[in-house]
Amino acid sequence: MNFDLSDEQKMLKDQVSRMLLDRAPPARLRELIDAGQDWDPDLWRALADMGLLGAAIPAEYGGLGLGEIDLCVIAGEIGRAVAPVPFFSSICLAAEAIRLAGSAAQKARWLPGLASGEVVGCLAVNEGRGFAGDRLEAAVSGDRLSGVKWPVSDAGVADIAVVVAVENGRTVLGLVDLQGPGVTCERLKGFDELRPHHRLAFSDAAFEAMTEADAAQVLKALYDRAAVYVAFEQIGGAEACLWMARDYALERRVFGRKLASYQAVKHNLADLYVYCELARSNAYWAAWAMETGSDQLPAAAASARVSATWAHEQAARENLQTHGGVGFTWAADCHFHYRRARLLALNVGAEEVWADRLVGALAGGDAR
Amino acid sequence: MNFDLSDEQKMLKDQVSRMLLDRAPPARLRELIDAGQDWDPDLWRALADMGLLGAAIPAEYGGLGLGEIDLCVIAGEIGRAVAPVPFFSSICLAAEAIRLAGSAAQKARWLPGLASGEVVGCLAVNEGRGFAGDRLEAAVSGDRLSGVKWPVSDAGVADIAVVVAVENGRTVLGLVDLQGPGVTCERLKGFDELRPHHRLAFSDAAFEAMTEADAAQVLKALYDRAAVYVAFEQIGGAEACLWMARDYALERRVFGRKLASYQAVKHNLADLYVYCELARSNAYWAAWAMETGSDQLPAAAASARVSATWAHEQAARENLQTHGGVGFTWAADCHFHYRRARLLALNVGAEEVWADRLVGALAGGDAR
Amino acid sequence: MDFNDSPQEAAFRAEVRAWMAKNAAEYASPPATPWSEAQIVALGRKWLKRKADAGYATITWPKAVGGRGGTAMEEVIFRQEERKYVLPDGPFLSIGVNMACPAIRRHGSPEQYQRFAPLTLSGDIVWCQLFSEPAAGSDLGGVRTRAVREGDNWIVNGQKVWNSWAHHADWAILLARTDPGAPKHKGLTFFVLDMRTPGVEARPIRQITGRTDFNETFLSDVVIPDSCRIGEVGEGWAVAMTVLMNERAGPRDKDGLVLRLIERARSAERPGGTALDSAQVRTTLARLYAEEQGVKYFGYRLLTSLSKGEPPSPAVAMIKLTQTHYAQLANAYAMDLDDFAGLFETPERPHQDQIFFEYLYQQGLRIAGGADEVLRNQIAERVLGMPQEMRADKDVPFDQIPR
Amino acid sequence: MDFNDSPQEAAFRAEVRAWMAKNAAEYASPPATPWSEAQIVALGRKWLKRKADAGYATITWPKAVGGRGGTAMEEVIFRQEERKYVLPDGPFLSIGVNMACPAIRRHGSPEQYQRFAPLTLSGDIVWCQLFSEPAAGSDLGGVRTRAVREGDNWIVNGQKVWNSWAHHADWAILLARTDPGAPKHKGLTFFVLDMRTPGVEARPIRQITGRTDFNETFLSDVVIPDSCRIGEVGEGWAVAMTVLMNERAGPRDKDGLVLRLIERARSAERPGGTALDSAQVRTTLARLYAEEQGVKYFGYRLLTSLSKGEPPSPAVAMIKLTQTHYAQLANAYAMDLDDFAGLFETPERPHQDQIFFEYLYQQGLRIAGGADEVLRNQIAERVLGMPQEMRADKDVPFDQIPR
Repeated sequence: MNFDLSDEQKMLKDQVSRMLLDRAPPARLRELIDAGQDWDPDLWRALADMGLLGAAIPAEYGGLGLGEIDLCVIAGEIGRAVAPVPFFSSICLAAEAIRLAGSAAQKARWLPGLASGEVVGCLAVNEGRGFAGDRLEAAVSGDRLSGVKWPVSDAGVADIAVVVAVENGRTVLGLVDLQGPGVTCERLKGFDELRPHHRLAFSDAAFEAMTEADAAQVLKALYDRAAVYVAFEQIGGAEACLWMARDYALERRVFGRKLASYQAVKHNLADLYVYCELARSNAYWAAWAMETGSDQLPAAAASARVSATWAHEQAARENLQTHGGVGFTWAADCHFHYRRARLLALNVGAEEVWADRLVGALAGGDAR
Repeated sequence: MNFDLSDEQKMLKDQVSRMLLDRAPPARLRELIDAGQDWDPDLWRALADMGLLGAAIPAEYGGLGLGEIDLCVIAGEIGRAVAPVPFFSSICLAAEAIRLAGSAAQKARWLPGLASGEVVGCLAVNEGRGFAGDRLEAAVSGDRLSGVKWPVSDAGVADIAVVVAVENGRTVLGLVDLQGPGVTCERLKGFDELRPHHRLAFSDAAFEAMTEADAAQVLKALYDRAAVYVAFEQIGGAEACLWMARDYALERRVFGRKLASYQAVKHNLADLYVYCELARSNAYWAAWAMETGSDQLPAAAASARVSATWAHEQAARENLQTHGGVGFTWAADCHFHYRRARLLALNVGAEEVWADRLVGALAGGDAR
Repeated sequence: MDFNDSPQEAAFRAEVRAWMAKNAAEYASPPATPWSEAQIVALGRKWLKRKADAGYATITWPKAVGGRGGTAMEEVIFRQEERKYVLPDGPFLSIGVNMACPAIRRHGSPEQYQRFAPLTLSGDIVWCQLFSEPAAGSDLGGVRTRAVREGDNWIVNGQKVWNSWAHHADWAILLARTDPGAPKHKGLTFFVLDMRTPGVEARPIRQITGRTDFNETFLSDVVIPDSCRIGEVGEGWAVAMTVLMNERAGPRDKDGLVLRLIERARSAERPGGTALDSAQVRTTLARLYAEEQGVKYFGYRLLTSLSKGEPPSPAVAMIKLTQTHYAQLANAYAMDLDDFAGLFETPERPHQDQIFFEYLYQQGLRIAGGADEVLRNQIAERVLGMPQEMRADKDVPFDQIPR
Repeated sequence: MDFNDSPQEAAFRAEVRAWMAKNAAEYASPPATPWSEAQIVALGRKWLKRKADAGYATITWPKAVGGRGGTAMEEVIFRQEERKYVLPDGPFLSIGVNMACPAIRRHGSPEQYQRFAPLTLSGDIVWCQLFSEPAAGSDLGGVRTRAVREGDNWIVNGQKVWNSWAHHADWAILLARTDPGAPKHKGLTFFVLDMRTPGVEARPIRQITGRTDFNETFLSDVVIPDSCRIGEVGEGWAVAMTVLMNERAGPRDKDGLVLRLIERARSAERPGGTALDSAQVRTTLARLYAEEQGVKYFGYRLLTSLSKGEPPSPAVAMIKLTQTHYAQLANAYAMDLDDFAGLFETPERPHQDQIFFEYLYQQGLRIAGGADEVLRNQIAERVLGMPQEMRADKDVPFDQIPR
């Protein structure tokens, strides 16, 4: 039985954690928001320099060739720091999509740039209301794409988008150069202030088809994987909230006693600890399933997603509650997570979607 | 604004409460269970003697001719005491059904006996799995009924049953004399030890049709009303649990302090208080709607049902938890409510059913 | 059991309606362009004067001190009728009328009352509250702002926080520590403070909503004449309690939140239909609705006891506790209904930004004016009769309590 | 990251499997007719002896005292393999092996150890535990059972409770108060007691499940020779702690509960389909499953740290806390799925009675062996490093603590 990160993975975690603490402290986040910045390109380069962007990209494409678990570890630290970089979009979605469904030529063309950080990618699936991929109107005709995709995370800083569309009634997946003609990008007004989202409009934009395989199946696999990366991001955030609340409760005194000595506070934080550990345990299971190619991935990914969303939302709320009035100020750090928890709860689909997928996987049928 | 019981209703409440405390104390309940009794006929007669069975039955049929709110008040006290009588079956279901849908002759024939307690009625709707009235197989042909109904509360002590069946594809409602030929009654093994349930099998039993109106609509109205009575019963039970737990916590000492001084216990019971009061407030709204014939009844009844079920289940569980090991013993009184809370949570339909009805009522459509 | 006014209540309501129709006509609908803060304050002063002149500003006060000698229920009725208008109102008015004046009347001298009450009721002076401090929130008795006697004056130093609109206030009510060697609740004194006094600096606090409704106020060698002390030296806690008794006003009526969610659900897509077809959505909405309505009707039950002249119930604590609970969840769910797209304001959802604000704001309400934990304590102790927490700071000199 | 045994672990598991196949063959499937309590005890004695003879009863004990010098992980592996059989096991065995013997070894004399350990391991004596009392549950230090010295004997009076199968036990471990004037945890002494001693009366307690798994045991002028005292007078608390350290054994594996619910949902009717078509049912099942699996894999993480030789984590508290939480809800939901009909055992649902039992039993588990509240305290204090509750009974003579 060795159901834990390896020593190397633990070192990686510490390394990323320290680097982000140093380069993306809360004061820096406030600066970026006030400046209306979409991201922190310096931090992005620093991540690239450490090789982290290419962690799971094969060495032949300029990556480190580590496994998915390593990518999960990095995602967790990104979540802990609410790091203002398009890591999830570019690495966990776009690069993963290309790894899963790109041709050899497409891999050779894009993965090295994604690994080095010179190219930023994003994934354009959603078309407004409804669930990802349920009902697509964006259409491909020949090698041209027309339609509207929103919300798309990080599209404003991305060079390429992996786009899901329909072609003759069939779901297809392809690459679009966002600098090319026929593409417009508009920033949306959203709830999370640290991760920009956009509406991408395509009008006869050049579309390079990606896979001969069934794109709907690729998308399903991609979302299983995405759910695991997001779960780690959520758990990192939830743990940050838990320990922030605990530290504040140990320091703050109320009625002559440490706030941390009140049983209501103790039990509230004990519950958060339980939620974090349940989520982390499911996330390890899912990371293991992903890295080993286990057919348990759909159930494991959905379990991780459901428990991580719960842990993150509860921790974000109760962290703010524990901080009292201070937590309600912009000067405190609780609000980054309070907003981010909502984004991550929905960005790859709400609980209802994943509950449906989970029971579908377990019941031997599919999602309804 | 006078959103409260009247002084007379408060007196009625006290009177019933004291009487039940006296005649149906926990020791008596244990006795009945050990003896395998279906009910306490002495207590039933005592309720009848006080006029309580006929509280809401018009004076012309031998009742007191009070309103539905008075009936709610009595139901609440029945719930508080877990009183071992077929009050809900005979008065809140059978008598209500006859009041709603019986002919003048049927009312004259049955209501006086129900009011005096000499006749006990029950309602036979369910046919095993699934929801009440969803899919009926019991069929009427001419004036003969065949089919199986279960679970039916208190059928073993009932003289007549109001039965829902189909006749030529149409839902019909009628009366069956349970002593008549073609009726068999078998006691079921159930979770609640203090209210017996049965399987009624009809084979060409005499069936006296009750209403010319749409029986499905009558049934819907009857269930709205039943939900309100059960809500009061649940709230009575929930309050009994809350105060039992509070009294125990005040008396019990742990680590040199009253158990009641621990914040975890205080907050847990404060939450139960809130649940009880929310449920009681919705139940008042629903009782008002019922007595005044308001078209708010469907929404109010469903709101009362949803909040009362939650309050009762939580209070029953946390009362036992507050009592610790003692609560797990047969000699303590927590288990009556722990079992009863489950029965009342399901006997007129689970939360999902009422959530559906509630949103249906609010959305201007019907339940799905 | 009915929802109708008693005959006396109905008569009063009719009178108020007629008066409002005549005197608040210009506030029947929202202003064409939103008011600035300064405009709200200017209009608010006038509105208060109009109410005070008619005796409606202080309905429950005795007639002898400019009140109306009315009942608590009449005050509720007046507020209900007021809420049908869009009035230039805010804490800057209620702190003066409902907190400062009662405190001065009960604990101050008749001269002090004469000095401040008429000017307050006429809208000539508006007030803010300098109570909370960074280390004294739920535990208000922990204020550290020091007031040191110097001849006929007090020299005050310290920092206050959560002061609504302090930058618009003429005067403030202030709680300060005058004897750090006394047990914490016994070393406090209550003052009124002219906000133009040198050394008073109000800085806006940026909140997580992006708004700056509150200030932190720094007091540096601020001189307060002893004539502005209300009550005895060392009795500030009792005065503050009089003030806070009056703070928790009637519950904000939130009816309709879940009905709006149902409308949203009706237009939120789901595979093969709308969100309203989903049993999961229906169950969630039903639970929220049952909470929303339960607390609304609980409010009616409290009003009934007010209407019968009974004293206010400590169970009122459950109103805010419940309202913030379901409102926080409901506003999150208003996003969830549209899944990922629910996190963005778009032409299809032009008021989504209001949902975002509410989701943040409700979390603030779980803290302000009695945090969840304080309210649960109140219910357990004052409704259920359970014992208080063990206290480490009782009867200990304030300056010896560990920080 | 993998779920496989290390090579050493795999070797040990193979060895255990082979041994079990040979020695537990008759227990490979449930008995044709259920065993009586007396049969379980009789067979259990033999099964323990068989294990002890092979060194498997006490894997982690040093070889010098009859153990195997094995690792905690090996013990876990042995238990995992044991669980594949239906064995005549129960607290009457584990109290002796895992509680009494370690306590005697650590705190008793070598003579005492020689007197009891071999007989315990051979199954010749089986044990019960006389610790809890009506007023000493979570607060075990509050035991009031008095032991008074009289020459070479102690005279014991009091009442114990929650004694599993005390009526089948030969000996008991007993905690009693020998100095009521000392602070509560300092006036206790630990004994072993021959259950056939006059004055010992074990009465069954009827539980809400209808079962009588526990006793209350009345001790009336029971004479215990001083040679049955374990450890010094007044040091009983330390001995009891050694005992309780060993009580919280590995988590019961509950995998499969939610999968069974899914099967039930598949056969529960709903308008137009089955319960499995309902988004509400799916969401509820998904939440339960995520909890069930989360705690299962958390258990694997704890095993991993055991496997690496790390000390047991106090976070183990969350296992029971979580398991009872979802199991209580899941068993209620197993009834809900069939609506009203779910409350009855019928030919269509022949094992519904087991659901009823579990729903009652899980509530008991929320209390036994560390109540929810105690476990949350443990997590807050020992995992998160938060302070202990304020204690009113510290350093106070036991007989002066208010009752």
